[in-house]
Amino acid sequence: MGDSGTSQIENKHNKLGLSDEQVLNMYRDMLLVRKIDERTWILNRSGKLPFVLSCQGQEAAQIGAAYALDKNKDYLCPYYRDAGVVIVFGMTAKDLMLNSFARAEDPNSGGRQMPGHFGGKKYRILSGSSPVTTQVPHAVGLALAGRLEGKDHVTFVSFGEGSSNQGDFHEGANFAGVHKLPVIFFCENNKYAISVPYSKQVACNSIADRAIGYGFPGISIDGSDVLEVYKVTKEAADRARKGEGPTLIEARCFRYMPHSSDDDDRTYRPEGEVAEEKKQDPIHQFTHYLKEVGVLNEEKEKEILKWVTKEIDEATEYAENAPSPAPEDTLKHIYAE
Amino acid sequence: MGDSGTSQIENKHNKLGLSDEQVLNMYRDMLLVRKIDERTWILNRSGKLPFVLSCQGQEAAQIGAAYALDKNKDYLCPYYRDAGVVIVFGMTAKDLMLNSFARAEDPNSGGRQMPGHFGGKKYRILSGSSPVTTQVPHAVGLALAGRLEGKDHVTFVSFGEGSSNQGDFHEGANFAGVHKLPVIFFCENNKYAISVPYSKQVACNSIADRAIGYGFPGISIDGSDVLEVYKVTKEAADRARKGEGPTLIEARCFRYMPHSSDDDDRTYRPEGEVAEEKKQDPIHQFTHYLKEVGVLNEEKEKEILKWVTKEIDEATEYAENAPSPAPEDTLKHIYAE
Amino acid sequence: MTIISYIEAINQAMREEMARDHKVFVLGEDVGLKGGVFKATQGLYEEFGEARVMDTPLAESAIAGVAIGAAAYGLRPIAEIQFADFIMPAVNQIVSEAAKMRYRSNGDWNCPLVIRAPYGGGVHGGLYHSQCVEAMFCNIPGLKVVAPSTPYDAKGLLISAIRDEDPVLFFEHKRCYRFIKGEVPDIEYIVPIGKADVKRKGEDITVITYGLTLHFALQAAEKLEKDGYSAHILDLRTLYPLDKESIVEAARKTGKVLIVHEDNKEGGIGGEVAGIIAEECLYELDAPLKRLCGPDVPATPYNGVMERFFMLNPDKVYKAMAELAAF
Amino acid sequence: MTIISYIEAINQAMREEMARDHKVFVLGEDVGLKGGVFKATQGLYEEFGEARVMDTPLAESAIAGVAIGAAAYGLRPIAEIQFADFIMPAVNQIVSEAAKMRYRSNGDWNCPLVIRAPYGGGVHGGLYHSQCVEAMFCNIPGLKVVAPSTPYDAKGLLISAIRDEDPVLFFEHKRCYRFIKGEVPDIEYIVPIGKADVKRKGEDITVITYGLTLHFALQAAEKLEKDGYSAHILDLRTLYPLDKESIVEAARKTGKVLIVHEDNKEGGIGGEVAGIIAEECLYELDAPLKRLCGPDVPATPYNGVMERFFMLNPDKVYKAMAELAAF
Ligand SMILES: Cc1ncc(C[n+]2csc(CCOP(=O)(O)OP(=O)(O)O)c2C)c(N)n1
Ligand SMILES: Cc1ncc(C[n+]2csc(CCOP(=O)(O)OP(=O)(O)O)c2C)c(N)n1
Ligand SMILES: [Mg+2]
Ligand SMILES: [Mg+2]
Repeated sequence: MGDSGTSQIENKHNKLGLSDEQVLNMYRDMLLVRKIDERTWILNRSGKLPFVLSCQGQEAAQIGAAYALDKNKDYLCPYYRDAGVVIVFGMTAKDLMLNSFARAEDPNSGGRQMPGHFGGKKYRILSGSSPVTTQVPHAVGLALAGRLEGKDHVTFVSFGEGSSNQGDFHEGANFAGVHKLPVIFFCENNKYAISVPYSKQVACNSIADRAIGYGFPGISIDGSDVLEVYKVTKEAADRARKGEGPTLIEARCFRYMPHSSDDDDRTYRPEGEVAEEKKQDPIHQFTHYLKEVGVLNEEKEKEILKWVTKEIDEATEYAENAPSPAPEDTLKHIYAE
Repeated sequence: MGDSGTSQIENKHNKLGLSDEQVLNMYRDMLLVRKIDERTWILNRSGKLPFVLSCQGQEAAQIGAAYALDKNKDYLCPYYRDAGVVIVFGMTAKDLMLNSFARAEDPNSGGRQMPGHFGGKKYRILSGSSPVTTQVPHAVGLALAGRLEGKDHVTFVSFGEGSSNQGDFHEGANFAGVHKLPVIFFCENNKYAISVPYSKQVACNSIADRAIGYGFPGISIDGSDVLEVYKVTKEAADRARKGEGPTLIEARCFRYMPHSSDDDDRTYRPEGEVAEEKKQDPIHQFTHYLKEVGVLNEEKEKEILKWVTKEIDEATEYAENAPSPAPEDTLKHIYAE
Repeated sequence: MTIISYIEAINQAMREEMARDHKVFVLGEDVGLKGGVFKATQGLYEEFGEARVMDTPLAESAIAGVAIGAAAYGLRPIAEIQFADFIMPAVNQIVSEAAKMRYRSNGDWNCPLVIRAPYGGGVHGGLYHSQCVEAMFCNIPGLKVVAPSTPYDAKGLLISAIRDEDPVLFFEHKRCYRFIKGEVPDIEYIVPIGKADVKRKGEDITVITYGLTLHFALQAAEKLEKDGYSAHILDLRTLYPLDKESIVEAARKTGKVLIVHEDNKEGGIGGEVAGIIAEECLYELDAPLKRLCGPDVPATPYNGVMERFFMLNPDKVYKAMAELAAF
Repeated sequence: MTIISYIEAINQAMREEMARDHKVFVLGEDVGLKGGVFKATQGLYEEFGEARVMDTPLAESAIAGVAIGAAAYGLRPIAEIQFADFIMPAVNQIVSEAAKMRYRSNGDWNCPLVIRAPYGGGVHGGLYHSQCVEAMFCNIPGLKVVAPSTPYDAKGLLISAIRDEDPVLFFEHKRCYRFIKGEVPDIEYIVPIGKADVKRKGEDITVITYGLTLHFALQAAEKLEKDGYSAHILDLRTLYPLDKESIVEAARKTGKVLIVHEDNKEGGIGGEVAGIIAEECLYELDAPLKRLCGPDVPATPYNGVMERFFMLNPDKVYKAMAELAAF
């Protein structure tokens, strides 16, 4: 099944302006976040990590979108599953593990927030919170600030499909629409909000249907196709940078794991659903594509996996042994000091 | 210009199932709320009423919609300009004047709320507040309650176009869409939110464009054509009652007066705009139509005007002389007594 | 009497009231098939069906607002806010609408609505799954705010809240859910809203508290007993409007008052309790009034070391009690 | 020194700061062409242009949230909430986001944001254009809450708020806007956030207050002077975090304390002030602490008779002061 070196299918990435090296990096990043994710579940089940939030099934959407942005100037307002987005903007496996272990050195919050609550000024990732969708107006504000300051950055904000029902989505999207601000609204639709399925969250066919009400384009795409996500997000970024305003993208994804390590999805998910969805695993799909077009082979694959495993081993070892904050650090950073 | 008794134009109302008497009642109600409104401005300018909120330019939308409902079972969540809606559901000129004068007998709030904050259990008008759009989820709740109790009432909720930007609009509409609840979302788009024009409030062509994001129909109509409003609202009510779910209606209206008696619209409205819009005055249009189809003539018109004037004179006189609440009444009705 | 957990008590209250009155229904995020993220609504979906145990879209302002509409109609919704931290998007509906519906309509309309929300720290929830948000709502006439600390009170108060003609915010301490067990009558009973409760009688110092910290105070009192001091412990139970008489009576009882709560000190309920005492029985105090509360930081961090620093515990409470007793 | 009104002081502060620092900008409903419903932003649109004086869509959560994003970027937004009553939809953004941004990011990000909101009654605004909502925000570490009572303080504090590195809620009493005039220096000055101010020195009783009621207390003090008692009057100015030292010092000064505020009594700022005094200088009090506040009803009704019943006034304050002085 396509592990020959000769290309059976169309080379899509060159057409999109992506080099072989770039798509291999995308592949590496997808694998990295998948493997980090898997590791955190193991650490959780063995009692070492109290809490895990997972991105499995959404890697293509996250990595594809992040690669379409300019990581030297654009701003991110990610949500809690977006390990794949922040990795592209510079966070390392070590950073993510420090975050999971809530260590003093965690660059996101110094151990103050739960895993997955990303932030880092040096990466232009605005600190996020737990109440969903509050980041949407923030992204609009970052875009507005850029306009006022004569900058040409784009702001990328992501959220789940359930979260698109919060008032803040509506208010933020509308504000951006009225002022034609350079914001990409990126909905990772994994069809569940904890236990509540899509059909009980919304009645529209696609979250992208909401864009017309804000006067900008809305597009629904296959979020398991990393190149498709890259393409559409790149177009949105280009439009935004040219002053043509926001775009709403719905990336149709899967949620392979329970909502979090505290959740048991067997109580509400039809049996076999995940297994069925795994047939479209975004990483397998991309592996297949890369092999078909001759960019990846068994050897290269092993090499990347080896690198990924080493990264994660080292990150885990480092983070596990890194110190916690001092108790009194609890009292710091309430106001400017 | 059409004051002959012979019909020059198509009889629209009979086609809609409205009798001549019904349209005359509609006409009378439109005139009544217009004239009450005019009177309150005079009372304001002469120092007798501290505050006025106006419905001038929106009468056709309000009366047309309200006539399409079943006033013996449907529920209303109106907004502060909806004198025309509540009049149809049973409020009298006296009630409205008692409200304006903030008298103890005011059936809406016993003098506690500003004018235009309607409410009355016996009319099934849920008490409204000042923060805009909060009534939208309430309407959804009233509809849900009806479904749970096996009732077939429809809930009608109205709001301005600016107010459709509040999160509560989004959350309420989405909830109703998911559960296919019998709610009519009625946006009276008068193109201004105080001083802020439509173009700075929203970027969509019509507020009705928002409906698709909630999975139900959205329709934009000429809110100055009372029969058109009746027709479309009736269809929405029929659909709702049949279990086919909500409808969003945008009625394009005019705001002939400043936002309120505290506002001076000359600072932000282009000169001549109102004069231009008055050429499409909904009451003149309807008068014209009724005369053309031979339902109204000079004599009848005078008679109705006379009745309206008398109603308002009596209501004003009564309300002006009605007592205020006792000071200590301030302490009543915080909790069940 | 049967011994059950705090969360079972809450579950029972809902089940029994739903069985008694068809107007009672539950709505919230994940309350249906999943039975709630804490399992507070477990079994209700199966027993009463989807229509009365409703999974809502992820939108708290709608949850509150829809419940208000249904309550105004005459139903008795119990809305679950998944974590008290997430009540913030619903503040406008709660404060501007539910609380003022009766007043603004001159008594014509009312809102017999319960909003349940798990609050408090000590569960590795970090900044946004641990907050004590109750103080924010204890200045809003028209609302009632309840925060039980035992299974008995939780069940009895929740039944009262459901039957109440006005909106009740019902705060459930997450740490109490499975940690606290206690006796609950096998027959129907209620606990009245608005009444504090003496959970321990004593002569030397008075501790006024609620929620999880009540249990810390009770434990600390045992230890203090060995030092020769007896503590009188008042559980506020209802945080708004406060039971002024019981507070004054408890303060008078010993003349030495320690107020304890997990919430931040400044602006917490303790201020109002102190205000009542300072106005009503200042001359009967034998020591300055003391407050032991959470530090004035936004919430407890996720990291365990920091969480322990933030949270009160029986030791910290004991120290404050011993100090006051020795004054 | 020039004599200007309270609202002119606010307008001046914004104008001068916008001229000084291009990072300062204004956003809100009707703040542009119309110059605000109270005219607080009058002239700014003409002077600084549409981009920096931005009419927003009618959505308070977005106003706050967009301002947070812009502030995090490094700009200095001044967001106007048209009436303090309408801050409720923005509570989530203010409490969960602005207040916690610095803390949750371990000091990496911050929010130098000002939210201005006209509050208070006495202007025929009825239930939803009259509320005192400040207490709700005086339990939120990470926020600062300011409520000036004079043009001097209004201008100096607003400038401080704009330059502050953290989010500041700036509550302006509507009745003070045109009713209160006072001297303001012609040269640049600031008033520090976090410091209360003795507005009148006296020996017999201490009044602690803020906002409109400060003026009632000052008037009442004149009358009390004729009865032979002198009142010491402390203006809190900053409501959160409170200036504990000044409160304790003022309480000590006379040993008789009256706390006055327009907001409802239960859960108002007065409770916390009482708590501080009861903890810090209980033994120095010569009379029970007293509070004179708005009644515990949702807000002032629209009807004038009821509004007068609800609102404090110099007479009511005088009576309470005289009673305490005579104690
Ligand atoms: C305001 C708010 N309400 C509730 C929650 C609890 N909660 C956390 S995630 C979640 C579901 C989110 O679903 P979705 O937006 O689809 O994102 P997904 O987790 O599926 O990626 C809920 C209800 C929250 N974090 N914030
Ligand atoms: C939450 C909230 N914010 C602000 C206001 C102040 N306000 C009252 S009416 C209004 C404009 C409403 O415009 P629109 O929705 O278009 O209705 P219209 O008055 O034009 O009929 C504003 C800003 C309010 N009442 N509530
Ligand atoms: Mg989802
Ligand atoms: Mg309008």
